[in-house]
Order: sequence, then structure tokens, then C-alpha cells
Amino acid sequence: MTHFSALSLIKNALSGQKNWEPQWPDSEPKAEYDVIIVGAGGHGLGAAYYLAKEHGITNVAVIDKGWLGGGNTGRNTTIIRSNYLYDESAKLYDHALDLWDGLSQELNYNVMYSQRGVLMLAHNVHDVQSFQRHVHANRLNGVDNVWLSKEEAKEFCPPLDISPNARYPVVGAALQRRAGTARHDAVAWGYARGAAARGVDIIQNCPVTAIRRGPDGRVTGVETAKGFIGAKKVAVSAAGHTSVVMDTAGVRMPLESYPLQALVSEPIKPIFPCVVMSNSVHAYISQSDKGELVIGSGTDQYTSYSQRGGLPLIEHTVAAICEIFPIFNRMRMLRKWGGIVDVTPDRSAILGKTPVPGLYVNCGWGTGGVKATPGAAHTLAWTVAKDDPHPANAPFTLERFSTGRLIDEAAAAAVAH
Amino acid sequence: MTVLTHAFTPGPIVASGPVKLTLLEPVARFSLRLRAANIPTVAKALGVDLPTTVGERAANGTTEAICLGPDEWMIIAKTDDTDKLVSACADVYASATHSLTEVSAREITVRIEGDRAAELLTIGCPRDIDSIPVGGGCRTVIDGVTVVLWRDADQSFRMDIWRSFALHIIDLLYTGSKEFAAE
Amino acid sequence: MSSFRVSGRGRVDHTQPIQFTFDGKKIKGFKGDTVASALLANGIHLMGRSFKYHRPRGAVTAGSEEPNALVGTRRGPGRFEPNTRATVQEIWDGLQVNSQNRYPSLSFDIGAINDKAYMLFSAGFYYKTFMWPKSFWDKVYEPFIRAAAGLGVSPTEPDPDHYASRYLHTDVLIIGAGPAGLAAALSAARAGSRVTLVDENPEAGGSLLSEPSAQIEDMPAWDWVGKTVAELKELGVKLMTRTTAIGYYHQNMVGLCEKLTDHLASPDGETPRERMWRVRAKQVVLAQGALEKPLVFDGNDRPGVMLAGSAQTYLNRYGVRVGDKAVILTSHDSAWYAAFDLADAGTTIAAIVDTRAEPNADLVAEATKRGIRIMAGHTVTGTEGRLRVKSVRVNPVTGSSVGAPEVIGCDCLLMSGGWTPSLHLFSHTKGTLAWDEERQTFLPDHKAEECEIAGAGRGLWGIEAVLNDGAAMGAAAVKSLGKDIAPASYTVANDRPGTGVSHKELPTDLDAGKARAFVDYQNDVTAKDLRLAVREGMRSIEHVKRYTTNGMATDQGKMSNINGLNIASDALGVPQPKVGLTTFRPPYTPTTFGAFCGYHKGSHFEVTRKTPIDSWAEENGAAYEPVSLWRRAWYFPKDGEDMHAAVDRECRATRASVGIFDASTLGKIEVVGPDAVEFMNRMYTNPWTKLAPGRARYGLLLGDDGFIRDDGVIGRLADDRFHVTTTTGGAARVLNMMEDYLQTEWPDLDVWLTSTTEQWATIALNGPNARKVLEPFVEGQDMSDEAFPHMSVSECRVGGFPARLFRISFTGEVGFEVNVPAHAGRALWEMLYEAGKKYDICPYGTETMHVLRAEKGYIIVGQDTDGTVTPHDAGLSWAIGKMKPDFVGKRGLARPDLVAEGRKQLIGLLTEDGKTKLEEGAQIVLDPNQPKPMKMVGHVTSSYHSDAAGRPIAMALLEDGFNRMGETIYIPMPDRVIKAQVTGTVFYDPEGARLKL
Amino acid sequence: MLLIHCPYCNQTLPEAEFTYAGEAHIARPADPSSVSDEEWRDFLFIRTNVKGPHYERWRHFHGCGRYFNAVRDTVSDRFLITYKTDDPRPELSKLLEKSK
Ligand SMILES: Cc1cc2nc3c(=O)[nH]c(=O)nc-3n(C[C@H](O)[C@H](O)[C@H](O)COP(=O)(O)OP(=O)(O)OC[C@H]3O[C@@H](n4cnc5c(N)ncnc54)[C@H](O)[C@@H]3O)c2cc1C
Ligand SMILES: NC(=O)c1ccc[n+]([C@@H]2O[C@H](COP(=O)([O-])OP(=O)(O)OC[C@H]3O[C@@H](n4cnc5c(N)ncnc54)[C@H](O)[C@@H]3O)[C@@H](O)[C@H]2O)c1
Ligand SMILES: Cc1cc2nc3c(=O)[nH]c(=O)nc-3n(C[C@H](O)[C@H](O)[C@H](O)COP(=O)(O)O)c2cc1C
Ligand SMILES: [Zn+2]
Repeated sequence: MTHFSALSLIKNALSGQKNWEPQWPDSEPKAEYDVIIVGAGGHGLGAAYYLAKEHGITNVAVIDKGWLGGGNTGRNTTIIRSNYLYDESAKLYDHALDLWDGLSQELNYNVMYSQRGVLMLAHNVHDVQSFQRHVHANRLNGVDNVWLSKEEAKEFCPPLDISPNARYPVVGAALQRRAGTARHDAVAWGYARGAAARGVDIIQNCPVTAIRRGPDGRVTGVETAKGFIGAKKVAVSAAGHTSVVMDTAGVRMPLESYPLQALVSEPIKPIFPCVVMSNSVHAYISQSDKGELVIGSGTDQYTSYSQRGGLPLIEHTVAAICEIFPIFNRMRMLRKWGGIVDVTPDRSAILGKTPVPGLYVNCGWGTGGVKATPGAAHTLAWTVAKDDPHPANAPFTLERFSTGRLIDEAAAAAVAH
Repeated sequence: MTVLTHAFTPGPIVASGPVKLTLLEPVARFSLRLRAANIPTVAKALGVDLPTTVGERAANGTTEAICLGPDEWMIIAKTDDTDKLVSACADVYASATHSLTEVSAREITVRIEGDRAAELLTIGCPRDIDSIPVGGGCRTVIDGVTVVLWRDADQSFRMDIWRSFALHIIDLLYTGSKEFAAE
Repeated sequence: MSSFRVSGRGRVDHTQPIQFTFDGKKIKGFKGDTVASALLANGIHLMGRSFKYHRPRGAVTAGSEEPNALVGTRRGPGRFEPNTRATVQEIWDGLQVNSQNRYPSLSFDIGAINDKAYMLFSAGFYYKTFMWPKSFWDKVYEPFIRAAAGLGVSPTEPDPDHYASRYLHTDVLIIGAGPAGLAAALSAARAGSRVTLVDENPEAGGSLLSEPSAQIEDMPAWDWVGKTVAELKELGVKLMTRTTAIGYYHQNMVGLCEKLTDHLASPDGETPRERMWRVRAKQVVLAQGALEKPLVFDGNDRPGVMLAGSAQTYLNRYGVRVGDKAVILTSHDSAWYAAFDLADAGTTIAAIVDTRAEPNADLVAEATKRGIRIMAGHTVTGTEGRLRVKSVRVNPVTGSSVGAPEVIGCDCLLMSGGWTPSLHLFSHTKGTLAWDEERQTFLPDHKAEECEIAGAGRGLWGIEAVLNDGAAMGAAAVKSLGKDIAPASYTVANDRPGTGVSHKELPTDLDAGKARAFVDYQNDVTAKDLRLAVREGMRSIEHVKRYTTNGMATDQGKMSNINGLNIASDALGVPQPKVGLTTFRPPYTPTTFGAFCGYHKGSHFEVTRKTPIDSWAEENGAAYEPVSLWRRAWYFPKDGEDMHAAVDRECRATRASVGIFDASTLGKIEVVGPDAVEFMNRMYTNPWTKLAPGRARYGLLLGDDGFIRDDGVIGRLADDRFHVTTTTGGAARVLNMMEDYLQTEWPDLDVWLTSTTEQWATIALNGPNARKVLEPFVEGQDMSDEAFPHMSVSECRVGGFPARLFRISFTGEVGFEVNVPAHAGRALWEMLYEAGKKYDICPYGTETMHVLRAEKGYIIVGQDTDGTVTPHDAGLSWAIGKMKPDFVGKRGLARPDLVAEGRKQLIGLLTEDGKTKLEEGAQIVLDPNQPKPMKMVGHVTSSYHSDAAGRPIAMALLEDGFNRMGETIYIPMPDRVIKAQVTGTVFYDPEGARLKL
Repeated sequence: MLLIHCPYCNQTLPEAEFTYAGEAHIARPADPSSVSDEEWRDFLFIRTNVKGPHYERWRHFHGCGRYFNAVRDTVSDRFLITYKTDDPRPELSKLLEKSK
């Protein structure tokens, strides 16, 4: 692996960029691995990276049915924050945020983690109560999140319309300054490169069709388009497709998969300094390094694996954006797309062991798992390596759905992303 | 914005142009629910047929019925007939159980008529208006709001809208009628 | 008029001159010109700057696929938009056009310094750098990258225009009104179908508008177009121009964006700027045509380098010669025709450079006839010129060897790399594509929707072939609708069918590593970038796209996808069909946000529901708060009072005498039928069997998970009739939930549900004098305490109106809720208000309601509970019918965690100093001195200043709260720690004595 | 926006009139109190979430108000059939046969 440095960059520039090496090889499967990770999204690739780097487990394959990073990792609005309400969530997401902070240097790959601040708008008394609850809880958990008056919010984000006559007037906002965005593709690529450099095989275009178990119930490996591949442990990190994969191991999941859409505008010069989210009005927006406005929509009402989504939702989303930012009405939409997100009943992830020995699962991140990427990857690796949860993911079990010990951020606040 | 207010005073809203909008006088209105076996008895008591195909209507004098669901009808009558209808139904309740609930004040009715009345509805209603026969109707949606649409003539409709949504929808129709007039 | 305008030529109106400005300079054109055609008519090719390197750029196309000529357009205040394609924007008198992404001027741009460092700025370079030192990213590198990126500038003012939308149902929707679309429309309309034909251009005709010399059915092409359009109109076809099909959705739903005013000098103000059509078609015919491909060689982006077909369009449609001296570079026959047309119009054709060794003999003869030099088996290896091409470097190619160059002077270079069928919309449907080896392009394969593809869109070149195909496809579309028509058959003279070959980047004799051969113009992606991406392990075309940004510009790869594919496929050593294309996504061309918003702007963004009494509140100066879709009177400030003062006064007045409150927004559901009581027993936690008609009870609704969903007072009007109330926000949800259980779990129950929320206006009167105010208006109900005790309901008359009268209290005072038909709400309110004046009646809003109920410890679902709270947690165990075999939520409540000890429970809090009001949402700890992260044990759910208690009061959810009565807990604030004592939740009149006054 | 056939109205209508109501044929246990925590979890939360033909419920919310059942392919979003709540669960093999 070529180490990226100013020197390597200049050297290669002078030699016509002809000497760069592949950032990761396109591997063919071996007969057996210590660990197979199903799903080469940020979470799966990251887990492989940490398995190799922190636990010395390098006989690892990450298998994807398509191209690496082509799942939700490649199609999200890149909002990263950790100002969640419950201790369990705050701990996990803040663990992720700490890792985000040095990720570019750690991976020697610029993931463009941009701490531009995430502003969450309050439009009514209920929002204020709910956001204040977050602000207070976050403060005592050591997570940065402050309350702003609407004037302060406007100062932080000048395009914001704070006129009291708006249909949903802004009454204040919660701001997490440490939060922001990252270059989503680079996260997958950086982890892939880092993992590959440590011996991990990345196997693309190879759908896993079944998880195989031995007579004792333990996993023995996976069936794939390229044949059976043996494994001592299998971790499923297949986002929207988790139910499908887990079903082949006989594990039924509390998940539903929905299309979630996003869109970008044509690129413009910098106008939008931060990330703004409004849950009442249903709009999420930031501006990318390339200049497009990146806008998140909601999930369609029905479950689907079609990566499409309908027009009405997009119309509503754009109207919501223009309601809060009327100056964008004459901007144009460049592209809109969909992803498939897996949603749990309490809108919190499931990350840990399963009833099947040797089988681990990381799923249910729904509309908001990019921000967790390094944290999820790091704790998943830990859990797989030690067959025991990391303290940060311990509460995110499958069992909670029988005991009722849910981590219901949605019920508490109706906050997405 | 229209001149209309939440007082909903009956009268014209848009009086000329390709589409006229008029707020109609209040009527007595009931939501009627019952199982198939009891249709004849209750229909007799009400004095109006209860059609069994969703979207079909029947009328007897000023009393009208529209089938809105497999066990649901909207009954419309003169306000003066309210008590009469209630007691007629009460009389047969024991033999033909049903639910008759008065909703006269729940809805506001606007008439939409004129050369392009059907087309005006397309500014918010995703249904194919052509599929609603004259003399029929349906419950449907316009700009996210549930309404009951009665097609009285090729280019004449009544639209029943829940009160608190009515101004929003009528405003939309008003905006549309201005747009049509400008074409 | 400049020498580039060919008088009498084109479809522009030479009698209607129009003046607009470009970067402040006055430019003249004609009605019918686009910004680009008018600029070209004035000899201006330089129209923009590229994204990354700020390279000078001119229009390469004449249509909506334009990647380079992007400009800002302005029409007075608020009406500015960036990134408008100059090739599409029609001109009108006074239009202001500005170039973009340059400083200080288009011809001298400091940003072009990036171009000099291009060796560094290769694909993906930013992933490899800007990491040291770490702190520089946010402060230095990122702002620099951002400022360099982006194209135009954002609008900065709200948009004064309005937008519209419509639904349209049609039998056949035809997209594209070129020869294929026109012929298809004729077939379908003649068969008697409802037909809609749309085209993004201002007029129908498509490519025929650029082919005036063709003869269709012995008629000049333009005459045929005119005649056809007339016949279509006659047949009732809805022909929509300036209308782009932006997306093809499920089951033949197609989104169209119609532009109505952007081409007008003075729109009338009533007409919307754009209208979004949501079309549902039984059949769709895609007749989108084909897009010409650029060729990829060093310097192929210089202003003056343009697609040959576009040059032909500028000449034939706009009467503009794009240059005086042209070199043609082509791998396809079609460019030869462009050369002939231009030559005939007076442009010198310095050479036709064809990459093929043996071009079509007829074409060669035609060219020779015109004295044009033919350089077959040649290629172009470079161009020169700073802001406009001034010469090209032409080399012979034999096999893989490139011979010595010859430099040929010119002022434009017209290229054609062949054609790509437009399959964007087809691909939106997830229809599959198949690679056509002969045409070297993808063609439609498996269809996922009810549609046909016609014309150049499925690889047919030549007008006759396209017309006949269109006619056949139109007939095929109506055939599946049960209509039969024999497709017309067309003969075309002077047709211009053609063939060609396809290329990756063209061969060169120069160092390939130094060549700047652009594939994606706007995003400055070169062939070399694509190869670098592959070298770095980007083996999927999706990786290549994302690593290089090829195809991600505002043309969405219309110019670059196939060339990119060819190069990537070569670099990978994998054939094109195995490499595949990236995904096409809506919209087809960039589409204004306003068009998506339609009518949903300002107060129409979403409905604002108002109660029948709202107007009175407004007249009486209410401050409002939004509650779900409703606006509710929040408080009624008097002469400069703030909220706190107003609420204190309203509370005091109510407890002292009487307050009046609009509760109309409460959800109401009529539950009727012989099984009504059984249904209620199953839905709500409470027992209902013994509740006598005429009595009312507080009802608690859970989800089957055991958590609180809603609550409300429920009156039994008769054995088989209940009047259920729900929370304001819960009304629709609760009814939906009830219907769900009724219809799917218990369909055998004889009971029906009707929403009566809006049937009734609800007026609450509370306070020791409430009865006195109300009693005189009541007919048919004895109002004495004995005859009508607390928790009663009665059907009677109030104020002459039929009424449902409840005696209930959400304040702890004697209270009544009068329901009267909505239209009578305001009248009764005024009567009661008038009558109440002698008792100093006080209208109060939701805030006072909240305080009064909190003083009594009544919960608000959604504030004191949050979806994780059980009845036990909320202190409502008494509301559970323990003897009932089942109710919704009963089993859920028995789950281990819900019966565990130490759950968070609702308790009261009194701050120790008796003065500090806690903040709602503030967190509670037992040890304020612990380090962070602290162990939080609960949070404040409700907190108010209580006039009645003479101090602030609060409610909180606290771990093991019921066992902590009297304990001190701590609420750490940013600046201090507040101490408070755990108490019960009733802060006022704990015995309930005031209910009996 | 899908087109949905309401088996009660017997009309094919735009999705805007309908609301989705989750997986079909998950019966609430007749005697909830007698089932285990795991069985109750299955009823509340476990969903097949199939990629392919999915048995699901819709409600003709802005129309006749009825809940009904449907089989829809979650890959193409196409409906194979819609049927009344009390109709038997249609056999998949037959449906697939028919849709071919
Ligand atoms: C439009 C949109 C916007 C979003 N916005 C945000 C946001 O702003 N902030 C945020 O935090 N989160 C956001 N999310 C959510 C976030 O994208 C996801 O939670 C996150 O990317 C999940 O990462 P992952 O690595 O688990 O999954 P993915 O990146 O989806 O990776 C899973 C991989 O598994 C593979 N796979 C599936 N089945 C198989 C199989 N059988 N065999 C082999 N491989 C298989 C897939 O191909 C895929 O590559 C958004 C999501 C979407 C769709
Ligand atoms: N000489 C050659 O080799 C060659 C090659 C290719 C095409 N052609 C010629 O091109 C013509 C093709 O005819 P055709 O009818 O198939 O195509 P066309 O290009 O004539 O017409 C297609 C029309 O559809 C419009 N359109 C495309 N996408 C749209 C959208 N999303 N919304 C609205 N409008 C949209 C285009 O603007 C255009 O007006 C023939 O005359 C053919 O001979 C010739
Ligand atoms: C943060 C972000 C920014 C994007 N910016 C662009 C863009 O500038 N241009 C573009 O064409 N697509 C952009 N996309 C969309 C991608 O092209 C693509 O649509 C998305 O990754 C989903 O993949 P798919 O459409 O190939 O299924 C962006 C996507 C994301 C997540
Ligand atoms: Zn129906």
C-alpha cells in the first residue's frame, strides 16, 4: 500500500500518476476464513479493519453482493452527530464521534469529516421540551449540544427563515458543534484500503445466499455465488438486507426494510455553512464540498427493496426545505435516489450476538447509521473477536424485544437521522 | 387567499370564469353503518335506497344516500328532517342494528361547476375524475385531505370537506380557478 | 447583424429583434433564439468556466444536455437562478445573463490557476492529502476546496413566483415530439385514444427542426411537422411543449415539468412559472431520440469545439453559423451532413477528418463536389487557442500508429462520436438494457412497465426508419388498450441515415499521460483520470464514477457516460456490457425546487386547522401555539402582559370564579352498536361494563406493547353508544388503531366507529362559578350536584342548541364541557362569555389549561409520558380493569422489563428554594458531584409557576420515584445545581373538595 | 406512486388514497395472557420482511376505509393480488403462475 503523503502525491504527479497501486485488490475467496463479514458497507469494512488492526485477526473476508460501499454507505446524506437522548445511544454514538475525529489520520485517507455543526430546529413547545431534554441529558453525558435562540440559530445559519409568520416558525434550535458531515464513499474506501493492507480479503459481486450451520448449531460458513466459503464466525452487516440473510440461518428479525430517498441540487458556491434538520417539517440539508445541497427525505410508507421511492415524498421534502429556506425555491434538483434502510421497532440498532453460536449481527441502523460507522465497526469487531459485547454495544441486543427493555429514541423524540 | 372565512357563510366564492365555486347551505348529514342483512329494513325506515356498490347513489326527494364503503353510507336530508330520520332509525334498531351518527356540522360543502370543473379537481385530486359517473360519487383525497365528491352533472360537483380543512381546500380551488381564468 | 447570422434562415423570427445582456454587455438576437444561439450569432463562444480547472468553455451542444454553457439568469428582484443552460434558455427583452465560476471576469479568471496544477489535482487527489496538520482541515483546506467548487451562486432572496401542479390521466403518453413521437401520436390518436404528447422544446419537431431539407411524404419536413401538429390538435391530442418528462415512476406514473413563463418578457402574474404534472398513463411511448457523443482528445474542450449535430441545429433552427472556418472530426456519417449544410451556408470547411479509413462513398462524393478536403483515417490530437480554438492538430492513423501532425487553422471544430439512445426514463423503471455490438451502444431490453420505445431511442437512425417505427409503436401502444390501427407507412426523400464506429479516447502521438482529453466537461474528468481510477482498484463503473465524478455533473453523464464506459472498459480489459452503466436517476434534466413544491408554499405549505371559535380568539388578541395541524389559543395577553403574567391571571381568574376554554380540537369518536361496551373493554384499560348511561369515565389507551398511547374522558350516552374523546394530536391515530383492531382482529363485533371531532365545538367552563354561568342556558338537564354529579354526561340543549354536556374537570374546579354542533360553537361561546361577565369570566388558553391540570397532577400524554411509560409508571394503575381477561396492552404490560422494580415513575418535584422554576427536560441526578458522564435518574416533564400553590411546581419521571417520596434530588444546570424534593403529583386541593363546590 | 386495487371498492386507485398497514396474517393470539414473552415478541415485532412476494395489509384510508390484504413483490413493488381481510391467504405458487 502506498502511504499517502505530500511527497507521494508530488512524486506521482511528476510521473503522470502512473505509479499508483490499487487501493485494495479484488480478491477471490479462499476455502475458509476465521471471520466472514457479510456486507462491505462502512460498518462491515470497518469491522474487518478493526479486527485486523486491534485484535490481530487477519484471516478475514468481507463479502458483498455488489461493489463495496454501494449500499447505504454510498447513498446517505452523511449527517454525523451524537446528541442522542438515552445514555446507551449517546455512549455508542459518541464513541463513534471520537473515532470520526481522527479517522482520516488513522486511515491515512481523507474522509473529509467536516465538523460544521448540526442544527436541529424547534418549531413548537413540544419540540422545545424535547430538545431541551436532549441538551440537558447530553451535557451530563459529556456530549456537546447547546440550545440556541432563533436569532442565534439564524446567525449560525444565515439562509434560515426565522420569520414568525412561517407556517412552522422556528422558535429555537439545538446545536451540536462537533457534529457534521463526511465524504461517505471515502469512509468505505479508506476502511477497505486499511483492511486490505492488513490482509483482509474483499470479495465483491458475490451475493451470500445462505448461512450454513453445523449439526451443533454453530455457523460453519456461507453459501455464495462463488460457492461455499467456510468460516468459524460470521458477522452479518448487510443493512437493508439483514432479514433476508439472517433468515437463512433460521434467525427471524424484528426488522422492516423501507426505501429512504435523498437528493442533491445543482452545485453552487458556498452558501450553507452547517447541517440543518427539522423533524417537525421533515427536512434535512447540508452543502457538500462539491457545492450541491444534499437533502434528505423520509421513508416511503411501504416496505421495499427497490431502491426507488415515489415522487410525493420528494415533493413534500423539497417543499419543506423551501419552507425553511425560501431562498432555495429557484434552485434545481439534480438527482434523487433511494436506499433501503432496515428499521427496528424502537428505531435503535441491534449489534451483538445472536442465538446461533458464531453468528453476529449488526443491523437496524435505519435512517441514521452512517454517523455510527466507526463506532459500530469498532464494537462489532470487539464483539466478534471476544465473543462478548463491548460496553458501548452491550444494551443493543436482540433480547430486548422480548424483555421490553427498548431503547426508544423515536418514542422519546421522534428524531431521525 | 379567498374572501371566505371560517364562518362559512353560504354563497358564491367565485361567481364567473371557467369554474364557479359556491358554498352551499347546510344540510342534515348522517354517517350510517350496518351489515348487509339489515339494509332493507333500514333503507325502508329512511325512505331511501341504500345502494351496495361503493360510489353509487340513491335519492328520494331531498333525501340522498351514497355508498362510501361496504358497510357505510352517507345520508343527506333537509335539516328539518333530522329528527324524523333519527327516530325512524331508532324504531328499527332492535330488529336491524346499525350505527346512525349525525355529522351535519362536521362538513362544509362547496359546489364546483362550469366548463372546466372536472379539470379543476385535478389540481389536487389524484383520482381519474372521468371514472366518476354522473350521478355517482366517492370518498377520495385532495391535497392530502379526505373529501366526499358528488358528481351531479358532467361539469358539476359537490365536495364535502371537514370543517377545519375546508378553507385550505377551497383556497386551493380558488387559486386553481384563477389560474384557469388566466389561461 | 453579425456575419454569423444567416439571414432568412432558421425558425427564429428575423422581424422580432430582442436585446438582452451578457455580463452586462448588450446582445442582440431574435425571438426564438436561445441565449447560446444569440451569443453564437454574435461570434461569442466563450460562455462559461469549468468546475475544477476553471477552463474556458463554450457551448458543445444545442440542447438540454449542455454541460458547459451554464449561466446565471435574472429577471428583476428575487428572480435569479444559477446554472441555467444557455442552450435552452429562450431570450426576451431585458433578460440579464451572467457567466459563472470566474473571477474577476470570464476571459480573465484567477481560478484558472488550478488548471496549471492539474498534474496534482488528478482524480481522487483530495482523498490522499489535506490531512496534515489535522487542524488545518476545517480551517484551511476545506474552505479552500469549497470555494473552488460549486458553479453559480445561490439565489439570496425568496422567490416571488408561484408554481402549480396537476394530475392527468391519459391513455397514451408520448415523450418526445420528434418524428418518432409525432408518428406515434398520429397512430394512437387516429385509433381514438386519449393521447398526451410532450416535448421539452418550445415547439414540436425534434430533430426534424434541424433537417429542413428532408422531404416527408413529398413535403418539406417543416411543413410535415406543421401539418401533423394541426392534425393532432384536431384529434384532441394534448400537445405540451416546454414540458420535460423528469421521471418515470411506478405503474406508468410520469412526472412532467412544464415551463410557462421563463420565455416571456412580461408574464401576466397569474400564470404560474412552472407546473408539475403527475401523469398516469395506460401506455407510455418513449420517443426521446438520441444524444450525440463527443470525441475524446487533447483539447476537446476549447470554446469553438462543438458537436457537429449541434452546429447543424444552430444553423438550421436558429440561422446561426457557429464559425467561419470549421474542421469536422467524426467517426460517424451524421457529421458529414452538418458539414454540407454549413458549407452550403457559407462556412469554409477546412477538412472533414474521419477516423474511419473508408468513409461512405456517397458522402465522399458529396464532399468532393463541394470541394471539401477529406482526411479519412485521421484523428485530431490537439487544439490550440486561448479562449477559442484557432487551430487543430490532425494526424493520420494506421493501425495503432499515429503519424505526423498537420496543423489546420479554423475557428471551430465540429465533432461527432456517434449517437447514444436516450434511455434515461426507460432506466428509471428498472427496465434492463442490452449491449448492441454493431451500434456500440445500449438498447432497451426487458421492459418493466407498460411502454414502447420508438425511433432513435432504440437505435434507429434515419428519418424514414424512425417515422415508421414511431407509427408502429403508437399502434402497438393502443393495441394493448384494445384498439386496432394499421400503422401509417412513410416515405422520406433526402433522408440522412448513417452509421459509424465508436471510440475510447482517440489515439495520439503525444505523451498520453499529459493529454487533457475531457470526458466529463463540466467536472473536468479526463480519460487519464478514468484510467487512474481503474489503476487504483476502482473496478466497478460505480467506483469509477464516484472516484472521478464522471457523469455527476449537471448533465448527469448525457455527454460523458458512454465515453467513460468505453475508456473504463478498455482500462479494465472487460467488455462494455460486463462493465455496465451507472444508474440513471430522476430528474431527466435539473428541475426547479419550486416546481416540486407546487402550491405548498407559505401558509399553504400545510393546512392550518382552526376551530369554530378560533375567530373569536383572534379578535380577542390570542397568542397561538401550533398543536399538530391545529393552531390553538395559547393565552390571551392583556395590555402588554407577557405570557407569564397572562397565564397567572388566567389561572387566578379561573380558580377564583370562572374560566372559559376552547377544547374543540379534542378528538371525538362515536362508538355505536350492540357490542360497543365489549369493544371499549377490549380497547381501553378501564372496565366499562358497569359504567351507567349518563356517566363518564377517564379512559386510558395502551399499545399492545403496554405503553401509554392516549387518554381522554369517555361518556356513555346509552347502552350501546359511547362518546369517546382523545387527545388533540391523537385523534386520527386512535381512530385508525381502533379500526385496525375492529376490522382485523374482532370483525365479529357489532359496533361501528365514526369520527365526530369536527361535528362538535367544545367549550369548557371551569371554576366555582362555572355552573352559575352555564345553568341558565341549559334545557333538559337538572344541573344540581345530585342530578348531575361530577363525571356525568347528558344529551340536552344549551343556549338553544342540541348539546352533549359533560361534567368533568381537567382543572380540579367544578367543570363542564359543552359540545354543540360546530357551526353553533362561536354563538354559544359568545353567549356564555356575555353571561359570564358578571362573574369576571376569563377566556384562557392551552398554557393555563396546562398549569391548572399540572396543579392537580393530571398528565398530558406526550408530555409527561413519551411512549416508554406504562400506566403504573404514570401512577395510573387505578385505571386498569384488573378483572378483565384481556385488553390492548395487557400482555405487553406483563413483559419482564415492564414489571421490573425501579422503573421511572411520575412524581412531583418542589424546588427547595421555593422560587426556582425547573426547566422542562432538565435531568435529575442523585449525586451532583459525580464526574461526567453522570448517572441520570430521570427528567422534568412538566414545570410551571403555580399561582395556586404560590410557587413553582413540576412533575418528573424518576427512577423508583414512588419510593423516593420526600427525598432530595439534584438538577445540575450549566451554571448551578438545583435541589428539589420528591413529592406526590397533586399540588392543589388534594382532597378534591373543590369539585363539589 | 403505486396503483392499488381495493377489493371492497373494486377499483384500481392511486396510492395517495391508501395507507400501508404492515405485514398481513399476523393474528393476535386469542388469549394473549397465556403466551410466552417470546411468542408475544413475535406477534409484536418479528416480521418476515421478505425480498419478493410479501403478504401485507393496506387500508383504503381516504376511500372506503377498509383494511385489506395484498401480495406485493417488494423488489418490483408490483401487486400480485389484493383481497378482502376474510378471504383465505392465496397460495403463492398460483399467484406467481398467474402473473407470468
Ligand atoms: C437516503 C439515505 C440517507 C441517509 N442519511 C443518513 C444520515 O444523514 N446520517 C446517518 O447517520 N445515516 C444516514 N443513513 C443511514 C446510513 O446510510 C446507514 O445506516 C449506513 O450506511 C449503514 O451502513 P452499513 O455499512 O451497515 O450498510 P450498507 O452500506 O448498506 O452495507 C451493507 C452491504 O451489505 C451488502 N449485502 C446485502 N445483502 C448481501 C448479501 N446477501 N450478500 C453479500 N452482501 C450483501 C450490500 O450490498 C451492502 O453493500 C441514510 C440512509 C439513506 C438510504
Ligand atoms: N444521421 C444519423 O445518423 C442520426 C443519428 C441519430 C438520430 N438521427 C435522427 O434523429 C431523429 C430521431 O428521431 P426521434 O423522434 O427518435 O428523436 P428526436 O431527437 O427527433 O426527438 C426527440 C425529442 O424528445 C425530446 N425529449 C427527450 N427527452 C425528453 C424528456 N425527458 N422530456 C421531454 N422531451 C424530451 C427531445 O428534446 C426531442 O425534441 C431522426 O430524424 C433520426 O434520423 C440521425
Ligand atoms: C452526499 C452525496 C452527494 C452526492 N452528490 C452528487 C452529485 O454531485 N452529482 C451526482 O450526480 N450525484 C450525486 N450523488 C448521488 C449519487 O450519484 C448516487 O445517486 C447515489 O450515490 C446513489 O446511488 P445510485 O443512484 O447509483 O443508486 C450524491 C450522493 C451523496 C450521498
Ligand atoms: Zn376501497
